[in-house]
Amino acid sequence: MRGVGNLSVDNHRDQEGKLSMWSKRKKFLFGLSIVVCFLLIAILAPWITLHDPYHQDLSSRLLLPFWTEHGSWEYPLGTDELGRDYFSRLVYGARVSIAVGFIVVAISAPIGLLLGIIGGYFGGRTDGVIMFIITTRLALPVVLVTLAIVSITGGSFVVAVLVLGFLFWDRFAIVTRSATQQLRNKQFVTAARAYGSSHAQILFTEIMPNVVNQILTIVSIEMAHAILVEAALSFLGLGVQPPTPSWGLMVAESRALSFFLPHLVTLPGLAIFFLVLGFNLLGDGLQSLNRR
Amino acid sequence: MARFLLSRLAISCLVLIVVSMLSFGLFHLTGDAALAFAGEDTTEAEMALIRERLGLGKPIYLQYLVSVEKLLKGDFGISLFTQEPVIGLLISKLAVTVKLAAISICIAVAIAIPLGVISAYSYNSWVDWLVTFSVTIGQAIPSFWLALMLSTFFGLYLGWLPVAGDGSLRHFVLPSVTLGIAMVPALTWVTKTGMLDVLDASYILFARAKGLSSARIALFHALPNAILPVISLLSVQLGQLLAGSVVIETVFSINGIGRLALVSIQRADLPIIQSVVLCLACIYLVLTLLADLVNRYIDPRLRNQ
Amino acid sequence: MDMYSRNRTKPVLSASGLTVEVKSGNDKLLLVDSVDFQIYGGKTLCLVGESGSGKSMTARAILGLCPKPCQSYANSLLIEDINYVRHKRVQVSAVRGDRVSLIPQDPMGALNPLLTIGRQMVEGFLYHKKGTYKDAKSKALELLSKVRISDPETRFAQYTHQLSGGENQRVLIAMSLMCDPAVLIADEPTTALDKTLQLEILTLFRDLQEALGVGILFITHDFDAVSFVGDYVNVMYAGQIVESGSVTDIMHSPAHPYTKSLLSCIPRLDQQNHGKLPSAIEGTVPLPVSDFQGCLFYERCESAVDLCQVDPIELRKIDKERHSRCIVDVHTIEE
Amino acid sequence: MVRNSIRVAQRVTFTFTFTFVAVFLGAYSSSVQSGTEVHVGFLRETDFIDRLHTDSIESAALSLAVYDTLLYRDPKTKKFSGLLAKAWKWNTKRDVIDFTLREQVHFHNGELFDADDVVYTINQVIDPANTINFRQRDNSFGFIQSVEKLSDFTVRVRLKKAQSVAEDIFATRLIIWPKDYTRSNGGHIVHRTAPIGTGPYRVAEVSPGSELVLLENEYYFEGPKSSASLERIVVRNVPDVQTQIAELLKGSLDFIWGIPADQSQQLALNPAISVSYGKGSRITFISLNSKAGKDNKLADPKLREVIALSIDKKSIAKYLIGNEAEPLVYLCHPDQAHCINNSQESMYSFDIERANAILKDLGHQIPIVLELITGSGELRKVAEALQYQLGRAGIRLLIRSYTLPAWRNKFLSGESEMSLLNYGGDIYDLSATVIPFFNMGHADYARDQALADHLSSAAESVDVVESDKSFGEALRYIRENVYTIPLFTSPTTFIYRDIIEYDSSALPFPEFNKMKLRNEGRAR
Repeated sequence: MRGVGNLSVDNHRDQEGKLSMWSKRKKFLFGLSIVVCFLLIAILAPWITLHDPYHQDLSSRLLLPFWTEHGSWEYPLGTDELGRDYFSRLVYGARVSIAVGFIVVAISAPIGLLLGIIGGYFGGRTDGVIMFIITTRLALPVVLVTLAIVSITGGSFVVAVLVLGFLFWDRFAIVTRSATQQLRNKQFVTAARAYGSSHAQILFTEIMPNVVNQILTIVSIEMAHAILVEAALSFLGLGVQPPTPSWGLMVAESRALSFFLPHLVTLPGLAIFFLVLGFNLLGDGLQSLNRR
Repeated sequence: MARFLLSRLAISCLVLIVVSMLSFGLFHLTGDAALAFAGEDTTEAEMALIRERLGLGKPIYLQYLVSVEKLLKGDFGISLFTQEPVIGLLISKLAVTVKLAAISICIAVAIAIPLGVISAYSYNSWVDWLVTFSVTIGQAIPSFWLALMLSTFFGLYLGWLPVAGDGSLRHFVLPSVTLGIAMVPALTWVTKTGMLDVLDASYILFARAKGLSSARIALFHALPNAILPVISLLSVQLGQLLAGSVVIETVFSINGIGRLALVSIQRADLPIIQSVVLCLACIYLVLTLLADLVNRYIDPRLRNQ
Repeated sequence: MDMYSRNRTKPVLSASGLTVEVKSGNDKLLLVDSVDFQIYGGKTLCLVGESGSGKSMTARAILGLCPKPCQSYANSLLIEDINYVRHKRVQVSAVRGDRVSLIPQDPMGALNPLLTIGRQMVEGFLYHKKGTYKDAKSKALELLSKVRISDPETRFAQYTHQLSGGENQRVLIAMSLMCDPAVLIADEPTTALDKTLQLEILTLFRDLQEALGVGILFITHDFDAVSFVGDYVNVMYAGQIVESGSVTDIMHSPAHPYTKSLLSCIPRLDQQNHGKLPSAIEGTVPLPVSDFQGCLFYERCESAVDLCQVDPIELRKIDKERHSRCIVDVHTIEE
Repeated sequence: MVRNSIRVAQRVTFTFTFTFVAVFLGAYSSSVQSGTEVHVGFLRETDFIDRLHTDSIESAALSLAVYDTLLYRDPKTKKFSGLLAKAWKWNTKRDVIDFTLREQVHFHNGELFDADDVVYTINQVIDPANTINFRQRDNSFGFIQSVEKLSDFTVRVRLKKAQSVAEDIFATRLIIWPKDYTRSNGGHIVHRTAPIGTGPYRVAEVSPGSELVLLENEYYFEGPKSSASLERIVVRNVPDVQTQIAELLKGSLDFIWGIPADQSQQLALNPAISVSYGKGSRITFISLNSKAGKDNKLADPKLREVIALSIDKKSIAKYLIGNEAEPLVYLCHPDQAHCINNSQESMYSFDIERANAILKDLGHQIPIVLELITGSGELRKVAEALQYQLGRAGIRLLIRSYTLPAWRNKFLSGESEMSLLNYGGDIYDLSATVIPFFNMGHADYARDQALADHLSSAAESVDVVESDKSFGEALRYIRENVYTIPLFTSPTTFIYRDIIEYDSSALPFPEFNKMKLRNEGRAR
């Protein structure tokens, strides 16, 4: 029961239906377009770049980007400290970041989904155990644990992604658990139970489809989160190792020159920002459209 | 209430035990801890002596029990490099990080709560759209990059603020602004949705019907109800802040617990890493318990659960 | 336009030309279309109508609490002979809660969950400077016992989630009487309760009215409540009063077709209708667009004629204390 | 070359405005304290400031200011003269040396300096139980046999065998501790938190890892080492190059050093900042793990030669390092005695085709994976350049970068395949910079007994011509077997604001006692 009887029937918030629906769809489309164009950049990387991102030409180090009067179109965004074309490294960097986003979520989503459903559906003691596991995971400081593991095995892309993958499932578990709990109390689940269908049947036919669309909304937001943490790890030198181009690493490498050549630091930062923004908008849009 | 406290403490202890096992496991993954401890040109005989002293000869679970016993006695072991007792190092560095976290939380709350309330009160107007837009932007900014940009711009070009070190309060301005901004988006969003739900509630309309002034309603009726979700989010964010500040502490070279962890990781000085992870886990559990207690104090409905 | 004869005591509250409109797109919607009514001390005026007929918006307009996009205007709003309308806008904040108080409908949600019952009862009293905390507390306890709440002392310190729906509703009634208001606006106080509780609450209303002599504006869509507690009735449809008169007249010989069909919807125990379920009224309440021609009930009215569509239908006086907004003289059809 | 000049021109306009504006603001904003005071930035933190515990360029700089050694070598003329020891005399076999000590010299805490302090310090160093505490103990002090006190101010040191590097060690690494103070405060460890020496500066406060305050030692004796000309020096550990530059431009740091070429070239364009270079004997080279081992790929000299052939030292030195760095062929610095680098026969060996050819007929399946450990900062950039160049020769190089302490541990553990490091400082005797890597010790990745014996005999020979010839042979031998790949000299950059007057000597670290404030520059 919301509002004072029908005193609130003509509450102003309901009238904004038209306006906000439009802005939500706009937000979703805008996010989608950013993500799609980054995907295109990543896939078409070899064709849209002029130089190989690994090729070093020490004699042409730290050239300036085209917009400065000394800049040249041969190296549109100039070159980095080792004379590698900065534009192609930025473009290939997209591959690393997007790959991180997808793989981390691909590993963590199923784990979270499984834990959440088991916890939410069965409740009681099993739910207690699941909540215990989730609390333990939340108590562990993610960045430090990743650092500690990576320091033993040595920083590398695969290690960073695997570690993040196995640490990032908490959000999925929590959302799935609450969604499953809500569904479980709904009549159609008790009805299915009354028909005598087994738990597994209910889980897959009734619960899973509804929960999955809730999960879809936070997939893109968790991808954004994973990209940010990977960039931070690479920035600390414990994520992706040179010479693979990764935006976090590029920010770290050009940090010492940020005073004299600010574009070296700004560009990868902006790239991370836009990709993460795209995923966030996609997620927000999905979430609000889904809620209707 | 006592029953609630007891059950929460029991769970927290259990969690701590599991976390200590995990971090102890990390310690042993490094293989020969003795070499890391002894350092260079020690003869084989001396190596055996050190292994014995560290108790590395015994089976793993015995070693774990020994380390737990030592932890309970406050002996966190000694650092491999500086031979200093870890506990002293931990506390001094933790003080710096807590100071940084406290200021960041104040900045975040000072920005996020008003923003959340304003955008709730002026729902669907251009103010609300502006706040939501800046929150979305804020969410996407990588904190390490923001730190770099702020330090380059305010520290270098304008030279208003010191760019490194943790001496005076001025040193804490840029880092805590960066960390504060990182927390604002989530905090604003939770405040806004909390406030919106409250403003819709019929007890607000009834309070207005009683003729109370809108300020009095906002203060005594709206805010207490809206603050409940914010408090639990704050406790989680403070926990993440302590752990996540390693990046900011590196950029601004602040000798906090994050940097201590990173430096000791680069030095593979694992007694420190183990105790840092354990200490942060402890802090997180305490904070979430605190948040629950505050919520139970404010909201009578939770009291008897 | 004075609807009732002079010799009655003066009305506690009289509103004239009360209008609430809201802009949506480029045209304006009239949620409440220049409504006039009077409330007399010790008497209950019922506002009856389907949901969306503007009866709740009228109540909020009196209290000046219309939600943001709506604008409320009035020619005059006299409460105890003081006019609270200045250049067409209702400025009633001075007496809101003091002379005019509200009983909300949603008993479980209308009280702040974090504060005790006592503190919320006392709050209005102290804010309107009616006395010290001790006076407020004793008054609250007295009123709680008046509304037949068991053990008022402990209830005073309890929270809303510790009380049942019925008890909460009684507390709300007690709370609205804290400042000895002249007018009590009860917005569907019984709708959220089940039948047995409704009867208790309604008898409570009647007893309080006789005891305190307060004027009550009773908003409901349930004719049983109207017949039980109401003295006068205004039937509202799409923001307009379509019929007004005393309860007995309206119940027995409804003039306006809408009132007739409303009454026919109620299953009557005293009549045998041989298993014929009462007929529901087809169609829905039309949007009260300001430039609407003719009678708003035209589409759904069986006895509608072409003339009904031509120009706006006025509220005609059809009897000593009876008005109806219909040009087809229902009486003739009746006989 | 055209591109190069344009690049320099373009940088001028781009950075000139920023740096000038910043410095102007910097000067304005720095707080003015009484007395002449200079703030010096250190990039790497050092856990000990005395050279007995740790021998890094940081501890060398601080030891030079806080402690004194028996002898003193003038960095420019490279001649030895007496410091704490007024005079010294070798016996004919040059394996026993008598020091007559300077009198009326006081430690910072007032304790009188005499023979007991020298005996106590030397005994601390040569005591085998202290191996853990003094890093590279064998390499630097292994040759000392014993020390005995002849009188209050004369001491006799007996060597195991004649060592040409002995005087070098007595002039650089062997600083003297106050006996009574050290013994009564828990032994040598006290010098970590409260160091006391006789040097031109005394230590006011130490917070390890972040800051150190040096104050002028007014009672410093007249000797070859110039006394302090500043009342107060604050040494701050700011690990980030970028932040050091910012603080320099803002005025909160006055003297920074060890800054990579890119930044130092930019800063040099700024009139308010002076840049100079200290050469010393510091070089950067790669040590290859040539030990015979079951799966040690690098045990095969042919593969080592491929690596040597595929590295383009010239372009790395010229473009990446700059700062007047010169490519090297032999494992020595041109300024060092007996070094044969600058002789005409220095072949230049970059030849990528030959490298690929050799690799092909070696039969290894391409790409060969090797691991290189390196420090962080500038060395890491060099490692990445090497990674690319080796990649062209079919070798995949994995880079593991560590901070100094962690790197030292990994390097001395003996398991690292390739290690990139820079070594050398103010010790010019070749035996000090070559022998540590070929004396069958922990840092010896060649484990070549013949070479080790040859080198130790070269170190003992006192006759210059004879040691020249034997060291030369050793260097050529190392070169043929590609035990190491010398890359280039790594001079240190000193960057300081114009209010400071500093004639940079040939040392690769700052000499605090040579820093002066220009008289017209206002006091700090």
